[in-house]
Amino acid sequence: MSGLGIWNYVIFIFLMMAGLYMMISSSNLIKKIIGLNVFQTSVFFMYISFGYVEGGAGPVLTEGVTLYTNPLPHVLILTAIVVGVATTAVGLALTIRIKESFGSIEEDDLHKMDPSI
Amino acid sequence: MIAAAALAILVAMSLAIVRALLGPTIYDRILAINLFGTKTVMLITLIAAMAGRADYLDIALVYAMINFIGMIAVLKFFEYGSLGHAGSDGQED
Amino acid sequence: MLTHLPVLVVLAPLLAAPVASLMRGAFAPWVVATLVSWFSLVCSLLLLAQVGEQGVIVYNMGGWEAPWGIEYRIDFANALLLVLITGMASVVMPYARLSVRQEIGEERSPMFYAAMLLLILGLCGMTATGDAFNIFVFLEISSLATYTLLAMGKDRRALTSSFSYLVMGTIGGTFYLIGVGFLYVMTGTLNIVDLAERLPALSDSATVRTGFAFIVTGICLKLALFPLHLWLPNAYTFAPSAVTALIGATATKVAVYVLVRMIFTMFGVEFSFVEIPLSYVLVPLAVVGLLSASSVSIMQLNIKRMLAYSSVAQISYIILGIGMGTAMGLTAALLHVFNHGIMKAALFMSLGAVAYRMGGVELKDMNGLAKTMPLTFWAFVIGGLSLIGVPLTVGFVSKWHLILAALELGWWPVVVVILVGSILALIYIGRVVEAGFFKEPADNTRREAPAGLLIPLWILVIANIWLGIDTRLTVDIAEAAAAQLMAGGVVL
Amino acid sequence: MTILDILSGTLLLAGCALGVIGAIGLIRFPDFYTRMHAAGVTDTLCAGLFLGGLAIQFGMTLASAKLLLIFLFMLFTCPTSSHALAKAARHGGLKPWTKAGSDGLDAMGHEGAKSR
Amino acid sequence: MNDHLILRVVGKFLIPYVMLFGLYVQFHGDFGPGGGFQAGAIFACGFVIHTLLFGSRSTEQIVSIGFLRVISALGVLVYAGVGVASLLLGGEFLNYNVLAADPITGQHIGIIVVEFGVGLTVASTITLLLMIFAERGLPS
Amino acid sequence: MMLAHLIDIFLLVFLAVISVALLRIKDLLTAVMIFGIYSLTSASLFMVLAAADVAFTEAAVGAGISIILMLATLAITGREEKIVERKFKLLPLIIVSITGATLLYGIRDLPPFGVASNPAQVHVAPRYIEQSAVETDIPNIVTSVLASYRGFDTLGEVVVIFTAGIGVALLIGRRRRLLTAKEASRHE
Repeated sequence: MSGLGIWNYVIFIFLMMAGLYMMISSSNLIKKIIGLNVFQTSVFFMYISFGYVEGGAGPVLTEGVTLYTNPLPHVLILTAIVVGVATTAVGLALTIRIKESFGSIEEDDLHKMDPSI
Repeated sequence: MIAAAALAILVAMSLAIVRALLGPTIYDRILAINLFGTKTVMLITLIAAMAGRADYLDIALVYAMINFIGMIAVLKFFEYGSLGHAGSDGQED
Repeated sequence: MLTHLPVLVVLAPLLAAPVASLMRGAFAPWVVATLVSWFSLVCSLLLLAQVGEQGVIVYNMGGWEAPWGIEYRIDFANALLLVLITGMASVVMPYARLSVRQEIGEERSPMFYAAMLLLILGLCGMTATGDAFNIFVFLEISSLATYTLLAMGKDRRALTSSFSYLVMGTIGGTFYLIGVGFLYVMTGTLNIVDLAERLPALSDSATVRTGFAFIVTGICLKLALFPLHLWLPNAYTFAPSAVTALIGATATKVAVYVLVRMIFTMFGVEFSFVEIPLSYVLVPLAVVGLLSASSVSIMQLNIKRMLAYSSVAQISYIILGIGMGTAMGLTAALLHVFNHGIMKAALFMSLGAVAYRMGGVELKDMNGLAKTMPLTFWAFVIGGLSLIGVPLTVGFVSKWHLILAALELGWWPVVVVILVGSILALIYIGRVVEAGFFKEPADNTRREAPAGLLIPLWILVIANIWLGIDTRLTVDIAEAAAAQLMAGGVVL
Repeated sequence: MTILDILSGTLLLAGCALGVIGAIGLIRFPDFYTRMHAAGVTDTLCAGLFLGGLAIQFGMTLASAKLLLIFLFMLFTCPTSSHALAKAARHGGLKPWTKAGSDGLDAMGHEGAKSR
Repeated sequence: MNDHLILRVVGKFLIPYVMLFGLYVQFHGDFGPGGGFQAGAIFACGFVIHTLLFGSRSTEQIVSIGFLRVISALGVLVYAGVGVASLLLGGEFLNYNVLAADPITGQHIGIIVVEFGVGLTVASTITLLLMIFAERGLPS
Repeated sequence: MMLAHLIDIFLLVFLAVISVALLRIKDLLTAVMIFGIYSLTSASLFMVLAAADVAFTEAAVGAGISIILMLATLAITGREEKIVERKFKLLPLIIVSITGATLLYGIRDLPPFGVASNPAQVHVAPRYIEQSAVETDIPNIVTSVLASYRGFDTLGEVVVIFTAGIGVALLIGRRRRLLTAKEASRHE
C-alpha cells in the first residue's frame, strides 16, 4: 500500500493544481468558481487521507472494534465543506450582480470595458 | 463475487463518464450523469456491505435523492431557462 | 464574569449579528452594532489589563483542556490587537450611521450592520484563538463578510474587485488550510502551543517546511504583501466609506498578527529565521513593495486608491520589522500595526466625510477643502503627517522604532529605504494638502461634514496625537508582546 | 456456500451484467433515444437485482429494510427521470435516429446550439 | 413544468419522505453518520424539489423569505444560547457538563440542542439561498 | 482489502480525467454537470476512506446544493463561455508549477499512508476514540467531537453559513430589483 499511498497524494496534488489553474487562468467567472471547488475538494481528500487507518472502521463506536480511523480530520473537513459552499454561494451571487451591471462574466471583456478592473 | 460486482460497477461508471464527456447532445450527457448517479448509489451500498455497516446505507439514499434532484434541476434549467419558473399550470407570475 | 472575558469579546457580536439582521429600519441595528462594539472594546481593555496583571490568559472552550478542545489564549500581542479591532469598530460604527444611510440605504441597513458585526466577530475570533484550525474558520467568516461588504459600494467596479478578492482570498485561505494539514499530519495536533512544542523536533522534515511555506504564502495573500497585493487597491477604492475605514484599519492587521503568531510562536524564531532564511524572502519583498507601492500611489488621482496603495507600502514596513527577526524589529512591527490602524482609519474616515459632501474623492474634489471643510481637512492633514512620520504623531513612534531596529542590525540600506519611503509619502500626501490649501474650490460655500462624522473622526485624530506624544502605553505593551513572542509559545 | 449465498451471488452478478450491458449500450448506440433505451431500461432492474442480492447478504436486518427503501426510491425516480428526459429531448426538437442517415444531430445542431 | 405531469406527481409524492428522512438524519446523528448539517441540507432538499416543480413563487407561499431569515438567525442564537446558558450556569462557554446535574446528561442535552440549532440554520439558509437565486432568475 | 484499493484507483482516475475535462470544456452547463460527477465521485472516495459523515455532507452539499446554485446562476448569466482566441497565459502556469513542485517536495516526508502508528493517529485522536464513550456517551465519535470537543469550530461553521445567507441576501435579495435597474441605467 505504501506505493499506492504516495500515488494517492500525487493525484490529489494534480487535482489541486488543476483547480488552482482553473481559478487563476480561466476568464469566465463561473469556471473560476468551479475551479475553486475542485481545488478545495482535493485539499479535503488530502486531509481525509491523513486520518485514514488501513483496516480501521469508520469512527462510529461499535462493539468488538478497536481500530478506528481518525475522527478529527473528518470533523475539520465537515466544517471546511460548509465554508466552501458558503464561499461558492457568495461568489455566485457576485457573478450574478456582475452580469447584471456589466453584461458579461468574462474577465477579458470586463478588462476591455474598464482597464482598472 | 463482491469483487466482480465492484469491477462491473466501476466499468459501467467509466463508460458513463466517457459518454458524459463525448456528448454530443446535452441530453446524452444528462443521461450519462443519471446512469453514473445510479451506479454510484450501488457502489456505496457495496462499500456498506463490505464494511458491514447498515448506517452507511443512509448515504446511498442521499445519493439517490440528490441524483433525482439534480436531474430535475438540469431539466428545468434546460426547458425553462430558470429554476424558479412555475411552469404554465402553476401560479403564474 | 471576568474570567469569561476572552469569549465575551467574540460572543457579543456573535449574538448581536443575527438579532441586528432581523431588525427593521436603519436606526435600531445601528444602535445594537454600536453598543456591541463598545461593549467589546470594554471587554478587550479589561482583558489587556488582566494580561498585564496575570500574564497569559487561557480559556478552554467547552471546558475541554487544550489539545483536545479549542482554547483561547490571550497574551499581550492579541490583547493589543483585540483593542485595536474593537476600538476601530467602536469609532467606525458611530461614524457609519450617516454614511451608511447615504451609501447603502435604509432597507439593506440591518443586514449591512449584521455583516459588519460578523466581520468584527471573525477578526476578533482569529485574534483570540489558540487553535490553528479555528483561525481558518474565523478567517473565512471575516472574509465572507468582507466580500459582501466590499461589494456594497456604489460603483459597479466594487463587484469585480470584490470577486477578485474572493478568488485571491479563497486561494489564501486554502493555502493556509493545506499548510495546517501538513503540520497536523506530522504532529497530530492543531493547538498552536502544542504544535510549538512538537515542531522543533521535526524541523528537518520536508513536510513541515512545505507547511510553513504554504501557511506564510496563504497569510501573505490575505495581508497583501507586495506581489500578492493586487486585490487590495480596487477593493479599498470602491467599498463604502465606513467599510474601507474598518477593513483598512483592521483586516490586514489581523492577518499580520496571524503571520506573527505563526512565525514566532508556532514555528519559533529558530526555525523561521535560522533554518529557513525567512528574512531573505520577507525583507527584499518588503523593500520592493514599499518603494513601488509608494511610487504608484504618487500617481493616483483617486485619493482613496492613493491611500490603498499607501496601505500596501505601510504593510511593507510592518513586514520589514517582522523580517528582521529580532525583538526590536518585532516591537516596531507590532507598534506599526497598531499605529497604522489608527492613522489609516482616520484618513479613510476623513475621505468618507469628503465623499459624503462632495460625492467623490478624486484629487479635484479636494480643491480648496481647507476653506470649505476645514475640520475634515485638518483631520486629513494630521493623519497624513502621521503617515509620513512627523514627530509628535503615532507614525513617528513606529518608524523611529523601526529605524532603531534596523540600526541595531546594522542594516543601513534599510534605513535609507525607510527614509525614502517617508519622502515618497510626503509627496503623495503633499499633493492633496496642496490642493486643499492653494487651489480654489469649485464652490465656495462652507459645507462642513456633519457632527456625526466629525466627532468619531476627531477622536481618532486626537488618539493619533496623544499616542504620538505619550508613547509609554503602546511602546510598553508592544515591547512586552514582542518579548513574549520571541520567547516562543511556551511562556506562561 | 449456502443456498442463500448462491442466490445472492446470482442476483448480484445478474444485476451487474445488466449494468455493464446498459453502459455499453450507452456508448455504442447511435443516438440519444437508443442510448436512453439501453441505459434507462436496464437501470432500474439492475438496481433491483443488485440491491436484492445485497439484501440477502445482510439478512433480515434493518439494513435490508434500508436497501428496500433505496430500491423503492430508485423504482420511483429512475423511470420518472428517464421519462422526463426523453420528453424534454423530444420537446427540444431532437429527432430520433433513422437508418436513412438523417440523424438527430443535424436537427439539433451540435450541442449548445439551442440555448435559452 | 406542465409538460411533466409524471415528474410533478412523483416529486410531490417524494417531498414528505425526503423531509422525514431529513428529520431521521437529524436525530439519528448521534448513532450513525449524519447530524445537523446533513439533516439541514436534506430537509432543504424538500423545498428545493418543491421550488423546481412548482416555481419559487408558490414555494414562497409556504415559507416566506422573511420567515427563513428569522429561522436562520434563530439557529445561530440557539447554538450560541447553549453556550450562554453554560456560562450562566458557571461553566465555560459551550461546556455542556453544567447543563444538567449529571455531566453525561448535560452533554446529551447540549449536543442535541446544538445539533438542532445547526439543522435550523442550515435548512433555512440553504432554502433561502435557493429561493433568492431562483427569484432572481425569473423574468421580471 | 485489495478491493478497496481497486475502487480507490478507479475513483482517482475518474477524478483526474474529470478535472482535465473540466479545464477544456467550453459549455458552462456541461462544465457544471461534469462537476456534478466530480462531486459524486469525490463523495464515493470519502466513503472508501471510511469518512462516512464527510461523504454524506459532500453528497448533500457539494453534489446537490452547489450544483443547483450554479445552475440557477447559469440561468441568469447564460450558459456559454465566450470563445476567445486562446491566449497562452504563462504566469498561471508558472504559479501552478511552483505550487505543485512545492507540494511534491512536501509529500516526500509524509508518514506512510494508512498506518495506525502515524503521529496524527497517536497524539490527540486516541482520546476522542477512547474517552468519548465515557465523557459524552455518544456512539458517533464525529458527532461528539463536532458538537462538544470542538463545538466552537462548529459554532463558527454555523456562523459561516449564516454569513453566506446574509451576504447573498444583501447582494441579490429580492427587493433590490428596482434599485438594480436604476443602477444599470446610471452606468449606461
